[in-house]
Amino acid sequence: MNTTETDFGNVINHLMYQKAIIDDNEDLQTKIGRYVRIAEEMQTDSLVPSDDPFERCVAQAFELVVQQQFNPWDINLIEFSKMYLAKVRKASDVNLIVAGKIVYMAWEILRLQSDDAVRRADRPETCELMFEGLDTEGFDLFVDPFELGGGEALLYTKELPIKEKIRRHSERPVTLIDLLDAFEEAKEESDIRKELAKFMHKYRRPDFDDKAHKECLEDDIAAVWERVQEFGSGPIPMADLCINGKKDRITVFVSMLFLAKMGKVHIWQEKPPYGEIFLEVKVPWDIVQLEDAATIQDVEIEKVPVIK
Amino acid sequence: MKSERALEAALFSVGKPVTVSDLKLASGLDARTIRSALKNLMDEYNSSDCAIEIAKMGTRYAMQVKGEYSLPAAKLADLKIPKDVLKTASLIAYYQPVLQSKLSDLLGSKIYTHVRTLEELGLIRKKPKKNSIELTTTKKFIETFGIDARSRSEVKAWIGGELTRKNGKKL
Amino acid sequence: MKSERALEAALFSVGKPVTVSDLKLASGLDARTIRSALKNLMDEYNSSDCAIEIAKMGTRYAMQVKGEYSLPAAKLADLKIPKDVLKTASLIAYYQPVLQSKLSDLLGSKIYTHVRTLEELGLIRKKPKKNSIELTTTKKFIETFGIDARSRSEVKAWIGGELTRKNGKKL
Repeated sequence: MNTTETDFGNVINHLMYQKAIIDDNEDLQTKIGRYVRIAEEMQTDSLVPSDDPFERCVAQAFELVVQQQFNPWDINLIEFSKMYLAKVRKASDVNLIVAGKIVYMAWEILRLQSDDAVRRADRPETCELMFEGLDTEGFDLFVDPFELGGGEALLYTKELPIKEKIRRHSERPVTLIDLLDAFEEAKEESDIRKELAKFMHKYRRPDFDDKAHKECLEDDIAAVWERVQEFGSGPIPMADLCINGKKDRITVFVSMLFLAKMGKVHIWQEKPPYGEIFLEVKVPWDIVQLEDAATIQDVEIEKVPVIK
Repeated sequence: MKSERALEAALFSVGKPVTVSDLKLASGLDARTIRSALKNLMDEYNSSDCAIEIAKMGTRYAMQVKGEYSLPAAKLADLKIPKDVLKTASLIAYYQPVLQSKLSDLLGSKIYTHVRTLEELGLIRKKPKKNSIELTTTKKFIETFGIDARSRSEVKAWIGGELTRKNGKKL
Repeated sequence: MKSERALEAALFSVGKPVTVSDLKLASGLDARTIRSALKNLMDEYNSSDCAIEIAKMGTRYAMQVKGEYSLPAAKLADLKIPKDVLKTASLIAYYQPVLQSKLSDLLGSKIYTHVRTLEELGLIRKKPKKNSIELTTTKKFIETFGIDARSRSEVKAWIGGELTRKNGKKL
């Protein structure tokens, strides 16, 4: 067993142990069961190609959130950054690509956390909606008893224990030295941004003009076009074109978009955003040629009549 | 120049609460001299009948108007926190960490606006918890209200102490 | 409360020179009492060895640091223009005329808020150009920073020169 497998093994063993000690809670059992399955699947497919056990563990924990929609607040980013910084300080050699990916994932989690916080902060509107038209004065039927203790006095007192202290509001005028100092800081900051932009450009993800990718895409389009032809004329639900799994659904969907752009098919959706997606061959049936699929016409996407 | 006077000038000019290190930078004096001079200054100001005091809040010091003279000063000063928001702030300080939903049970839905104001002023911090948001006070809370505390639990204890003192009994 | 103390608190908190009418509004005292109390306060402060004085300038009164103590204090006060905004201002001065979009490449999207602030302060001017906005400094910029220049190009050259002088090398 290699290092990676051992790491994932540790995570899985830990989850199995947790599962074993909470045997009286069905919900938790199911939840942990799901964690185990995901961890097993991830064993073969991690976003961060690192040999370092620590980095792989961190990446795996992050993936649970970023890819599997686990609660982002289950990750303590402060602890992570402390551990990671400590590791980087000790390390003689840091793989910047791996570090960059991990930082990116941490950023993604931070964003999910803030989205979550914003979502939860919406509560007052929900409350107000619930009680709309009702006189809520003294209406405490749904309120949990709250141990007020000594703080109850705060509710009724006119003289609060805290007062905004009055201090002088002081600001000093800016000088030329401040301006020059600021320029030097700004220059440093913009130099760092430039370096970062270069780095991002160098290690950016392969774009869609990539040759290998294009060939692969052309094969996909051709395969999907073949499936379309088997259906003959008339509207075809996208679901019927898919053979198996999520990956195939994506392949079919992307190919359909290209076929629409080529002007070969119409695509439309019955009830956006979740309704069934349909496709219908647009060109006369007798002149449909497979080789056309590889030639993408130079038509603006807005002008292609994709919605029937 | 006596070191007390240099620090007096610094505290007056800066307005906001500052640490011994800040004062070191401004005055060029060493930390030991600063600490001892600050003690003398605090004794001098706080025992006199003048309207200004030097307060210590955790590790920071500030020159400010004595509580009993805040009324004439308040009209000219740029105060930011309305009275009812202050009530919400004191409840957060006393019960922290406290769920926003609990606070709403106590004071009604107006607290959501108060919480937003307090957060914008940097006085409290929000953290998602269960299906609500947990609220705690910040370092700026300590400074704004001139509380001699270094941590959230010290703030909590301080408010408790003030309540006991005011009500003349243990709460 | 003695009227001197109320005025002391008011003068301290307002932080700028104020008239007797301002003080009347703040304290609720009549003008005669205020004038007499101010005289007492000035005597008290100005004759003591403390670092603060109460000065009369025309019809206005202000509490301020005595001349001999003003040096160490200034360093700690907040800048009238926040540091971040100042950074943007310095880049505009150095690269002017500069496109807003180019500036955003250099420092990120935060510059849009800074540009708005600087325009409100009258320190820079905006002019539509291509698909962006061209930014240049104003006469007020020259005055604010006491730059020895009469035109934008002189400002640019002057900043370049100062930076070279400051760092002993060409940037």
